[in-house]
Amino acid sequence: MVTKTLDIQKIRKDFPILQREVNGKPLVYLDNAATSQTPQQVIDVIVDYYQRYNANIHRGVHTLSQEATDAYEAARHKIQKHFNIAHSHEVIFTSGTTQSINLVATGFTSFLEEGDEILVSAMEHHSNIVPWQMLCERTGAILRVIPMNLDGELVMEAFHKLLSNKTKLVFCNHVSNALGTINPIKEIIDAAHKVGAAVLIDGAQAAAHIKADLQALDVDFYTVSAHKMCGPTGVGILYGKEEWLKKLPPYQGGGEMIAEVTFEKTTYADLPHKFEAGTPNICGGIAFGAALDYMNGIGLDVIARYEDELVQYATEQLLTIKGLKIYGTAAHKTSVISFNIEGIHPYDIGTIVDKLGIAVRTGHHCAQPIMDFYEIPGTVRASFSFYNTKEEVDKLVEGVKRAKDMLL
Amino acid sequence: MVTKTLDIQKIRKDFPILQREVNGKPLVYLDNAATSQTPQQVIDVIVDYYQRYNANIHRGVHTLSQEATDAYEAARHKIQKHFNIAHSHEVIFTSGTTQSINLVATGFTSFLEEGDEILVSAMEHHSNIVPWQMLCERTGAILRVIPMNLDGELVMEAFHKLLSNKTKLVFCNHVSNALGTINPIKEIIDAAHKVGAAVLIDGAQAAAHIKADLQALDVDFYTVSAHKMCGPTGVGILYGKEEWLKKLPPYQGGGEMIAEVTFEKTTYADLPHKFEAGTPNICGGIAFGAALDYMNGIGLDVIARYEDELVQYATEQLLTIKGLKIYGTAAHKTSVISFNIEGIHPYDIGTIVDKLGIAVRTGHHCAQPIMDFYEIPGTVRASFSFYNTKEEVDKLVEGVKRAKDMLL
Amino acid sequence: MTIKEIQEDIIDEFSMFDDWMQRYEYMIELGKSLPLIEEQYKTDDNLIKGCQSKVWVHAELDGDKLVFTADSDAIITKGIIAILIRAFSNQKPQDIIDADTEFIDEIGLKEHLSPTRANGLVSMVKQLKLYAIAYQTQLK
Amino acid sequence: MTIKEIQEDIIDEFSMFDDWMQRYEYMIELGKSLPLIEEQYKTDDNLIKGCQSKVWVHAELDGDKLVFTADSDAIITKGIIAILIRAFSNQKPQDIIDADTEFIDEIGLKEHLSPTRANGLVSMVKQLKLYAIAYQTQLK
Ligand SMILES: Cc1ncc(COP(=O)(O)O)c(C=O)c1O
Ligand SMILES: Cc1ncc(COP(=O)(O)O)c(C=O)c1O
Repeated sequence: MVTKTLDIQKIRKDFPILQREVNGKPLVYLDNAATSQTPQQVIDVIVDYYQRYNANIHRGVHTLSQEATDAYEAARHKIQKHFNIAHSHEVIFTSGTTQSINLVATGFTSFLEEGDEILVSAMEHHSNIVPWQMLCERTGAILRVIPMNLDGELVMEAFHKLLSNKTKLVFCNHVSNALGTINPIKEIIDAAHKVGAAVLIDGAQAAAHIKADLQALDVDFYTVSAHKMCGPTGVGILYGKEEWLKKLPPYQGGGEMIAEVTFEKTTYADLPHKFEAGTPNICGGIAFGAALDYMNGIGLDVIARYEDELVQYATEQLLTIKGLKIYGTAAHKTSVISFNIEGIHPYDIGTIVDKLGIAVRTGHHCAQPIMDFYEIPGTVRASFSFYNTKEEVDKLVEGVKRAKDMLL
Repeated sequence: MVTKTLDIQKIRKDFPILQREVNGKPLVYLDNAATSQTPQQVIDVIVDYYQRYNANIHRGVHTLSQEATDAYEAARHKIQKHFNIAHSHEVIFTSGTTQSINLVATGFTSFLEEGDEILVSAMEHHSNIVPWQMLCERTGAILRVIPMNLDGELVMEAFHKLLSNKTKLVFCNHVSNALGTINPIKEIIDAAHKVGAAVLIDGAQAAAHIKADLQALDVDFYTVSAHKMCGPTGVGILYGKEEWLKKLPPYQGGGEMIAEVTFEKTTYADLPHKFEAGTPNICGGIAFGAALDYMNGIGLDVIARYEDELVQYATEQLLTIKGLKIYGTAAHKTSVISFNIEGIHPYDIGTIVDKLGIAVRTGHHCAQPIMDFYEIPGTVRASFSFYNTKEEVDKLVEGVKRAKDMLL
Repeated sequence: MTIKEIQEDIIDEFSMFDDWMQRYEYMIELGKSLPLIEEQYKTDDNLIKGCQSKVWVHAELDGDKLVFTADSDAIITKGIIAILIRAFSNQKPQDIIDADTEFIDEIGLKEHLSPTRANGLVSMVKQLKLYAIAYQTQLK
Repeated sequence: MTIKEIQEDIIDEFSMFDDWMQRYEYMIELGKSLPLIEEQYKTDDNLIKGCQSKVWVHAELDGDKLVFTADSDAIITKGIIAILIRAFSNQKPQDIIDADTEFIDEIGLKEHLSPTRANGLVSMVKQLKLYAIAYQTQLK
């Protein structure tokens, strides 16, 4: 059996940005959890769109419009196939994960009653907390938190105890952006379904690392942002089971999402158009498809194996620094290392290593409840992608050591 | 006094797509009201973004993130300046006009009571009808229609009569996408303010042709889509007066739009962030700024003069075709000619001229109420931009004649 | 004639044309000669969605064969549905269900074959086959 | 010394450094020696928004001069605010209002001058000037 491995030097050539310098040093980009970089193959698709067939889609009779429509719908099919989704109309294009979640949270307004319960994991991104808080305010439903332990793992016994016939919705990320934890979403989905609750899994952070099989997961909703998986900014998807998407009311009103409009009465269009009001991010959708092609060309299993090695190496190396503490030490984790050094503010480390050309993120990573849990102001977060190398990890470790020497 | 004119051959070279062929004929792109084409200068900005400083913005300490933030905020300032807006935080980035309108319509839910009235012009795009219908359903407010005459002009006496202290909101497009009518928005805004109503002007169709001075207009809300003014797909703005934006509740929940998040309570961030949840279309916003630079480099007054000539020429030439009827003959109009030929379905004409390389739009143009008003299934719409030429108009007229000969 | 044979005929006819104009002119002719649907069947139920123009199709059993009539407010659309009806009308439901539509490609109308096309050719074929499935069940 | 003179001094000091590391090390030193704000003034009211780290600034009149004290939980931020305080503290409100901040650029911290920067230098300057405006009114 031949195991495919990854030709890292060839891959790095695909990403023009990796050739640049920052503060006179070669860029070491370790902020992939915030946004991944874009290969030339995807940039080329964007350029080709604007140079050759830019046009508004659907309903257009002319060639440009038909070519753009075909390309946009082909991208929808690529996404469908990638995530093993039953119907292409279960793929709703949105402007990103945040909008995908808001669409569902707004839609559930009429399904919930006072006293209904919504379960949220303790390690969510603000995008997967605030919309539900707003929903609870509108409906009188109650938000209950699935606790986590010090390793950054959900306490599953507590989760099972929280479940009851009052539970209407459970939402949780597939991978935590602040800790890297891979959550046991299959267990969560199955248990939630037993009490009749719907489950939304926020896949924003998982999608670049794990190829989710949405039919096997039997999840009700799944969300993805293209910019976190080699795609462009401003586009993402909401996957929803057909039965849910049929039940949910439309989110925004506008062109494309209607069948008939009179001033007296409007009837809505079929899926997926019902949820896609207005001119979409046409080029973005097409480029999202190209990004999937690119990643599948390498293979998500190959990527995951490579990244796991990298993260393990980085973990070992970083832990050689005295006083360095890693937050998020779950048994199952991927691609993210959040850490602090005793007595040093994460912002200071981030600032110093930036001077060395190393891009890490510092702060609460839009997950304040996690920071509150650990009683810290934030962390330094290094997040890895398949185009990063062990040499870059060494530079990070070197940089953090230097920062520590300067700051303490 | 030297009047600046437009160097059409130089301009056409800026648009790579204008060099392509469709069905073996040089492309004649006359679907600009649906989406405008993108100059190489804007494409270059997009490529530069992904090749050099793609990063998630705000809160990032590292250089890439700061460069991307600076460029994004610089674009906001360009937009502010272009539309003469008082504060840059009154410019809210959205995914386009449709989202901008939905943001306002959703936000007004708590401001309206049963029996309050909302006035809508008879010539709105579905994006400026359906969100308000949904708002009326939520609140019990009543939608009243400002009628239009056969020329496609609003009947202003009727408008003034409809106004009363029950009127809470008036919304109208600046330019009708289906008819080309330029509406008397200053009169509408002033009269509405006298009865204490807020006014939203949908500038989607106007922005490529008229440089609106939003402070002089004293309008409460104004909406624009970048893709209709040489910018990319998937981005637009909502302008809102500070006092309104402060009053309106946030639209979507997520990252960026919060100040503090705990599971108990969340406080929202200041403007504009309150309305910009999640990772925005960063590259899109920056490219939108570049599109404004490009258009201002030519000058919107120069553009308008050139386009007016073109439309007048096209009108005259098209009217030489027997049986051809133009819908939308307002005294003030711009860049759009909607027409039918007696006895021929618009779809048939669109199909035939496409074979000749000519891209026009056919159908109801997301403005069914207008089609109902004229009792027609749709129109053929030729819409012009500053990169179109009289020779292209001649080809259109030629093509329509040929289609007529084949079809009758 | 079987569906396949009729399709061959249509391909033969179209192969005589040199360019799109002749093809479209012929299609327009076909549209004009379409056996019209009776006014009473121009109902919303018989309307096919997904077209820019309106298309009504009515189906009726004649013995064990299915007979289609149709109309459209656009003449090119009418020509397209006329071609489809010529190929599929007066055939057994099962044969209609089994038939392929590659001849569309061969007569130079390939651009109409994408499911996203505004003219709704794909929707029309789907609708004809749906009728066939419905009547097939009825026949059993 | 006037604000301008102090700023010249600061520029002189920083001009001795060859690279960013020395500059930052010096800034860190300055941060460590910052005259600390009294614990009681570390209130939410005195917190400056727009920074990744927390920065508190307190202002008090001493005769006709305004005296600033500050603290931050990040040491580089503390260094930055220390430089600002050195330049602006113990000065008349009107002088603080009139002062410019170009010296920041000249000491090689230009990258911190953009209003969008996460360290909030611009917010800090704004806050110092706001205090000056407030006390200026009070003095009149
Ligand atoms: C007048 C008018 N309003 C609104 C819209 C909707 O804009 P978008 O599809 O970019 O959201 C359009 C675009 O067709 C328009 O022409
Ligand atoms: C786990 C998680 N959820 C949601 C989001 C929000 O995604 P976006 O900002 O693309 O809407 C992110 C991105 O930071 C994330 O990591």
